Amino acid sequence: MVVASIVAFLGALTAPWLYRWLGSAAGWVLALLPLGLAVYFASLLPDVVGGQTLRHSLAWVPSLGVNFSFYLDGLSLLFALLITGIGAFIVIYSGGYLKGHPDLGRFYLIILLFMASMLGLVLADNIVTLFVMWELTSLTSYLLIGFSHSEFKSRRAATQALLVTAGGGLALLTGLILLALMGGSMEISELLGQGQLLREHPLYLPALILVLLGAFTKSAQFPFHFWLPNAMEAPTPVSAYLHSATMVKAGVYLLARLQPALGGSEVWSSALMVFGLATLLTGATLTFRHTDLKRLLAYSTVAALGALVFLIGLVPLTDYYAAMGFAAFLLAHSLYKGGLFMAAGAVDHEAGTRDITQLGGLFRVMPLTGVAVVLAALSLAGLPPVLGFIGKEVLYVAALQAAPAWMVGLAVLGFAVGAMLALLLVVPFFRGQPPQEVHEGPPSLWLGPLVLAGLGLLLGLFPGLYNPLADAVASAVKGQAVAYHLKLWPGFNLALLLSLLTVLLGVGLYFLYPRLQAWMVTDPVPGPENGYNALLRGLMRLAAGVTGLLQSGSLRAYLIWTFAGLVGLVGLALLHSGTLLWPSNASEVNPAQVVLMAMMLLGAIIALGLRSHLGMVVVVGIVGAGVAILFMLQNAPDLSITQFLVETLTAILIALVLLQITTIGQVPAGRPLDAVVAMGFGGLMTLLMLGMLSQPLELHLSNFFTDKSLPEGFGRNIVNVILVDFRALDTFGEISVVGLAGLGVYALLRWRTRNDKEDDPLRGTTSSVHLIGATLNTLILQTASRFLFTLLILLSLFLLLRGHNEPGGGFIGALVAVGAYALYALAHGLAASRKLLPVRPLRLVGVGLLIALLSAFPSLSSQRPFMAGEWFTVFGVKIGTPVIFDIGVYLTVFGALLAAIFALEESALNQEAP
Amino acid sequence: MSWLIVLPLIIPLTTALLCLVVPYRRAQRYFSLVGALALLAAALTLLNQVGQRGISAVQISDWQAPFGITFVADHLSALMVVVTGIVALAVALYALAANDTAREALGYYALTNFLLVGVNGAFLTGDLFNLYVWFEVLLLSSFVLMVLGGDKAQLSGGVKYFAVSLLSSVLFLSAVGLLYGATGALNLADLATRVQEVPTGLLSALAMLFLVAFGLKAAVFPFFFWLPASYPAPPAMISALFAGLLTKVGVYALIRVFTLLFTHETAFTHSVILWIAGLTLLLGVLSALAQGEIRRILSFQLVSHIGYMLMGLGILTPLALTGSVFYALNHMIIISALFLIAGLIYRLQGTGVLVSLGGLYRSHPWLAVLFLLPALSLAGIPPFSGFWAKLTLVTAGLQAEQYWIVAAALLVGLLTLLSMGIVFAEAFWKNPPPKSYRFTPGATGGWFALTLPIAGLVLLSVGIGLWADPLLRLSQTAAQELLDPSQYIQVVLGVSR
Amino acid sequence: MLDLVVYALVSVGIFFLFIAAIGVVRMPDLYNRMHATSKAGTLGVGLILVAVAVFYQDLSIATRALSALAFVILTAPVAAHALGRAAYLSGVKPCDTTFVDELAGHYQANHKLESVEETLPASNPESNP
Amino acid sequence: MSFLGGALVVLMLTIPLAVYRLVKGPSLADRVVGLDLITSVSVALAALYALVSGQTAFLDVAIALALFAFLATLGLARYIEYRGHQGE
Amino acid sequence: MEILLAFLVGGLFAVGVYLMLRPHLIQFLIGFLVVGNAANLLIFTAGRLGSQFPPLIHSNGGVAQPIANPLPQALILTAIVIGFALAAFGIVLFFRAQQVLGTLNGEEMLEAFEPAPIPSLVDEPHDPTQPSQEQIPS
Amino acid sequence: MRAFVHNVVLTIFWMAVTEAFTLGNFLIGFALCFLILLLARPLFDPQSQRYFILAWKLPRFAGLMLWEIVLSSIRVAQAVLSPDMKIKPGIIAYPLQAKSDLEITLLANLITLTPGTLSLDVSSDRKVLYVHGMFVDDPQKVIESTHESLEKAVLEVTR
Ligand code: NA
Ligand code: NA
Repeated sequence: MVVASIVAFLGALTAPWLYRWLGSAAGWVLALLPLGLAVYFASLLPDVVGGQTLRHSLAWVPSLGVNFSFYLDGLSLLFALLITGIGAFIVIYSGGYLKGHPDLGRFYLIILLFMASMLGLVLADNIVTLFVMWELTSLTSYLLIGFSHSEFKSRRAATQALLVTAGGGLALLTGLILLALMGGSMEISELLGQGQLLREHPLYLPALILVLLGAFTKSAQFPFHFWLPNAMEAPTPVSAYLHSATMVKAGVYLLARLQPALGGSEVWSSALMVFGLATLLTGATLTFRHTDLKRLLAYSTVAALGALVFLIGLVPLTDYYAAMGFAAFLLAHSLYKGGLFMAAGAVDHEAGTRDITQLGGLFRVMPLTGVAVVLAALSLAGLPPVLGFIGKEVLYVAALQAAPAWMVGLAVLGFAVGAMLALLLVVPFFRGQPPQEVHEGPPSLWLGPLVLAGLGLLLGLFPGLYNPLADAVASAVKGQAVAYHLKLWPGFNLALLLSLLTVLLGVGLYFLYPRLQAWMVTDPVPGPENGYNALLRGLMRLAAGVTGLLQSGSLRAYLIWTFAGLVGLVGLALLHSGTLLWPSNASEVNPAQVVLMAMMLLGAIIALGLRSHLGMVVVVGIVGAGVAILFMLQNAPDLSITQFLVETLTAILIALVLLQITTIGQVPAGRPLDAVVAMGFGGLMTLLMLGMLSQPLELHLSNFFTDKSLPEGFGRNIVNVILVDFRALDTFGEISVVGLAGLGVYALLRWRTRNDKEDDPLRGTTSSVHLIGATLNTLILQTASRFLFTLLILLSLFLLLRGHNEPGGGFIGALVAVGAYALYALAHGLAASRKLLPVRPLRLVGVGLLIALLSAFPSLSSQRPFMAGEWFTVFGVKIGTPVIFDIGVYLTVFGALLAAIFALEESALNQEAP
Repeated sequence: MSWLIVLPLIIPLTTALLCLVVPYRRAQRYFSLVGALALLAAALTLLNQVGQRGISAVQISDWQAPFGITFVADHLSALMVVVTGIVALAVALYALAANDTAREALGYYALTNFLLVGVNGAFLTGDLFNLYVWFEVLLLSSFVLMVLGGDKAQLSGGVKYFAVSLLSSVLFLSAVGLLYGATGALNLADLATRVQEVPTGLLSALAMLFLVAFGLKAAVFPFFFWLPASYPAPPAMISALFAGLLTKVGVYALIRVFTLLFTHETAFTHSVILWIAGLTLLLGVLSALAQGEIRRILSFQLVSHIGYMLMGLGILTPLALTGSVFYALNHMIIISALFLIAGLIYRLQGTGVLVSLGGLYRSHPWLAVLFLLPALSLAGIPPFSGFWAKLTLVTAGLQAEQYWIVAAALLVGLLTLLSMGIVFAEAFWKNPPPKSYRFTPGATGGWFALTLPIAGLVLLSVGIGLWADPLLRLSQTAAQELLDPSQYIQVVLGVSR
Repeated sequence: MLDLVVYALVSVGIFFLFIAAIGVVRMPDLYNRMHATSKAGTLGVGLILVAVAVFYQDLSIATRALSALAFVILTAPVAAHALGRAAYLSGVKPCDTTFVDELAGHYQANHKLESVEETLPASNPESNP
Repeated sequence: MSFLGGALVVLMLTIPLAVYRLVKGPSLADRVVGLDLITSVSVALAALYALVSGQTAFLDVAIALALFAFLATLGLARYIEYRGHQGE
Repeated sequence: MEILLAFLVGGLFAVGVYLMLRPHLIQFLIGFLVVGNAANLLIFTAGRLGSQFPPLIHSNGGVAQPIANPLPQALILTAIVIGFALAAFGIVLFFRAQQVLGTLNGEEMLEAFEPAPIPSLVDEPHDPTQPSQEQIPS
Repeated sequence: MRAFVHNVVLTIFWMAVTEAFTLGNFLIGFALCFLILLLARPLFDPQSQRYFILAWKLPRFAGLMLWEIVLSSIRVAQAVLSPDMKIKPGIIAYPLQAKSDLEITLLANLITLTPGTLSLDVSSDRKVLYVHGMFVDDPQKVIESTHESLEKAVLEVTR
């Protein structure tokens, strides 16, 4: 069985190639695949009819308890036979119907994939496997419905079908998982025995609703029936196969399959009966709104599906009639509906229209198709001597046994419409004139309908042929052994009377049809499809609204959201705890620092009121300077130096850029909301800090660094030893960032000068500023800078080399060196400054990082980890890899910053050029 | 072994530096390819080692934890690094075929490799401050990559991406400082042993600060706006890399700290995560539906699906975390593939705007297959890889009786399907627009070279779907390690406190 | 004794820095303010640096302190010159009480500066009250 | 508080005066003069703190600061020379 | 002292955030600089204050106590440098943005994507300009 | 210059002999060797004689400079602290005698550091230095006094 399923999938995958190879004959060859499978399943008939259930299992995803497990009993076997049997005819039929279509190879592929999935679905034992197959059928049918994808209607119908069935699928998945959790197993065969446990579980009702949702959407039950007629946009073979015989019955299959586990409760029966009946009547009613053959058949399918669901709901309430009626009606419907769809397609193919009001006299030109239609219509009308009659009879018996009278009455009404439809279908074959040049299609087009309809007749005449399998089916649905004798002639009883009534009503309706139809078409009742469309439109509107609200494009809005979220979440956490932590021990208050802090805050607040950009930069600079001084007063010399240098460099960079921007724009004023958000955030940070300070600080890390810095790190500047040894990896990342920033600035500015010189609309305005890139062309500065340059380079090397022991180090040293070059560039121009450096600065970034990286490798030789410090004594001087690493830092920072400054200068010079 | 853990850092770093130092473009291309291959090989070896020997750690610079910086490879880290290697290789191949010489000249290869350095560093480091540093490395390289080329969309998106990232950096930094000030520790394992002494309220507030800082990077509601504003702008090879890797680093960090550090009050913290997950899921997918351009749709989908990863974290059961990990790994592969496909579509028809696209189903059936498979996987349709992630998460959610998040997760799956369905209907099914564009292959690589890496990713994803057990098992192990941090702490600190 | 010298140096240094600060506030225009910073400011910083050198009485420290001093003395006037010139070029006008402005009108568009000899008269009637 | 500690506080009181000019302007060059004075005071502070703390390391802070203050002034001077009339 | 710093840091954060929220990108950048300083001060305070000596070891190997906590200093150094790199890149990025987009106002800098109408799967497009490519039976 | 090189070489020799490569020892050695060279002054060619002259003039020049700064600061202090600020500012053109880059730069810097004057710019042809004066009663007087005291001192050192 597992093999059969895999063969089905693999066989499907060969279809496009086979088609390319064999051309139009491919259909006949490909039909061998379903046919072979049908034969295989037929060979299993004796076992199954004998009461055996076959089970094969293959571990698939054992970590989730998912098995590729298959289970074959009467119910699955009937479905498997239908799928493969009808599938074979459909494949043949497709070859004729879509002859010469450019996408036929693809079509074969998808329809065979569909068949394989459907087969997997009805054979699956594991709920996940079942669900996988379930979704695969939705998916393949999506591709099939959208086969004529250049039409908008097809695309819409495909998406609609996908959405409805996949949406239901999700409900189903949830329901199935709940069942598995409740029953403690993912195997349906095991769940079936636990009906009692499941029904008494508190989650029974939600699980049931979810499963029903899945089944109802798939099987087009009211109110989800609307997608099915729309799906008639698909080519006819698809409609015939998916929408009559197989896929839509997947929901019915599932309900029947789970009946022994879920059935037996009040809810189950009433839900299924009510919705089944509603569907039956909906399908019947909507029949009046169309004259398109395929649509008529589609509504009839809806009605039949309703009847099947109704029957399943009856199963627990009757002894065996309902189960047996299910078995009989299911097969009957598959045979006649498959045949009718194919016949309708053949008519359309040959006559060019499917409108029953336009057709006439077809029997003369299409006799074989005509025979098939007549036989199938008999079954549809529920007339003897065909299987449809038997199915409907047993159904009536079951309904009379357990359903309320009003339900029976409504069912009769629904079936009467079926009888009317049968008349509607048959009449065009006999009345009127055939259209010009219409003739019987090729065998591929009439073979299927004829055989299926013939089969209906055969089984109607000799129901005993089907009886053993029907018993097995009914047993599976009922959950206990059922033995019933199917008879064509049950004798006179109430059910027969109802049948008669049905037919009479049907004939009556046939005559009323034109009037009823006119009424229904002119005054269409808003159906659930309108609901679906409104939902989708509403969804799209909601989506647009949400997006407009959230994704406004304004940076400030994004930031406000972020801060609001932040303040909200952190505030929530603080409120939630409800306690305010206050530090108990703090260090002595230092007046100098307090003065400094007050000034910083004051300066910052003053800056908020300024209307000049650079002025603001300058004022905010005092915050930076204040922090630097504070660092100094708190005994952090390296920090203080770095802070000063970095603040200055930042200010210089901003000035350098502002210099090149012509239209800076006004400094906009702040808004109250901003102030609220900002103060909220600031307040929270203060609260968090107070909380943090209320905790004692564990100093194990710093004590370790202080202890080991000299004896094992060979440096007296503990901060620097942390940077280049204890936490050198941080520094590595840090200089990578610096290098990247240099690369980034270079790339940003370079791209412009290379690529968009012509199409930059702003060039005209920028070039109006003269001399932007000019130097401070003064003799005094030029003379001083010559001297200062050498001095600064020397100082920078000095700072680099002694950094391990005293304030300094690679970063500070590099900044000083950059300062030297910047000074020289200020005084003498970019070109002159460039001449003082023999390599390109960006190359230095690479070299510096490479040196830093290489300094991490010597430890490999002593089998110590990455970056472990190795120290050597060369001529009495202690040299270690951390020192070499610091040289890498120096070069990287130097190269990156210089590259950025040079690129900026160059961009200024380029702007200046006319 | 100790060097093996740092190889995922060293390899891209070396590659990047070689590309910086050697100016010849052909050499850089060669470095880039060899580097990506080597990275993948190293990552796989690492995963194998971790599988055999359990969590492994190396003390960088040979300073015993918690004093130095520790690199730790557990299953989560190793898996993330492996998938990073895969995505990197695919994108490297695509870039070779795309042959964007202008970007190459401005350091494309160095930048992407630096990005990988940052990503892998973030995945492997066992130190909170070091994590900050790697975040910055990957951020800066991504900034540059983002704006490289500097057209309007890139710059306007890049500015937002940059601005929001700055904010997240500052928040992260402050959060690290506060946590240090409250515990005295930076090493994650060390922190894990010390956070219990911090008062619950304070710790929860700090946890929220980390949630926001990482949430900004992971692009969750209400912090995701920068992503759709910027990701659609750069060329496919760059946005694919971003989409695959960057947000996942944020997700990884969230998973790490909310399993290792902040498990003191899950009723509060993880409920918040669940809410965020749900809102991200729903609002992300809704916004995706309001887009008419493929890469913008994908960007919002990317956002939305981060919600799934958080969902597992919020539920915090073994199964749920398994789902999160699996989802993240799977998502990295498929979203990269989808962005690359969007790039191909752009090359084919000169636009990504849906109404101007069409006819690809007929003209490029293989592209349709390549699109459909990851798209369905994204929507969680079985038997594709995304389904297993969703199945795991949904099961976990039902087990934990978190019904509304399960409902949101399922609904989002459906809406994702709708969104992908719209793309398929418009770009593939609909008739092509009257205007015809010409395929613009790279100078060195044609159609085949461009599709090869995509096909690789898609095949991998299909493979994961059909044979989900190995990856699920690994994710399960990762989840177990996360939920019981004692082994992690033991390995890093050498003692179990 | 030594302490007293140090204290004196520091006090005088701070005094001159205060002078500079007050000058920056009180002086009528930019150019006069720059007088305050470039002279009193430099001296104030210098004195404190000298105090450091005196206090430690260590040759290497003294060298550092004095080289810092040298640096300040060397750079302060250069910076003042660059700033003053730039300010003049950008249009910062001397205050009304400015007695004479012989620079007026001598800057060319390209920021080249003519000497007085080329374009007499030496004094600009405009700025001569 | 020691004499030098007090000196530190007194010295800091010059900063508000400089900030006054920094904020008041009116020209950008005036602001730079204010900034320049702040950095001068900072250099003095560093030197003074080297005295107060007994740590000559802070002398290096003074040197580095003096150096970069010079560079900053030059950079801003260039800005003023070409753009000063706009950035009031 | 620590408590005062907590308030200073909060104040600086507030000022910085207020600036970051202004639409002008230069303001944003300045705000970032302020916020960065606040974060650095935060870390510094986290290491506790009250030291009298910098974290330097004497030439004789001795350590004067109370020594400043060296770890936050190292962390801040790294953070300062990274912040600087970010700011430097940001300045140039904003500069380029101004050149290409013509504004430095974040609110005028809306998403500059190609306009892309949202296709509907409910209603047929109003302008069916697409000629049907092939006629196939359905 | 050769004399300077001699001096340095001798100092290194001194340091080697005393086995102390420290800054202090260098300075001591340098001073010692300078005295020796001073003794041996007649041995040097006329060009090298400048070294010895400079060695005398430079300290004197530095002293002058420092003194000027002190003086000027006091003048500024007077002005700043006086209630009515008796200043009489003006910008004057100072005709330069100094020619070389070094001379002009030194002079300009000195002018800035000295009482009441501040160099603004040098004309492009290097003929004129524009000076801002704080107390310009008579421009000619300022020019003359600057010429007498500062420019002379500068030229003495440089020529
Ligand atoms: Na090291
Ligand atoms: Na350093």
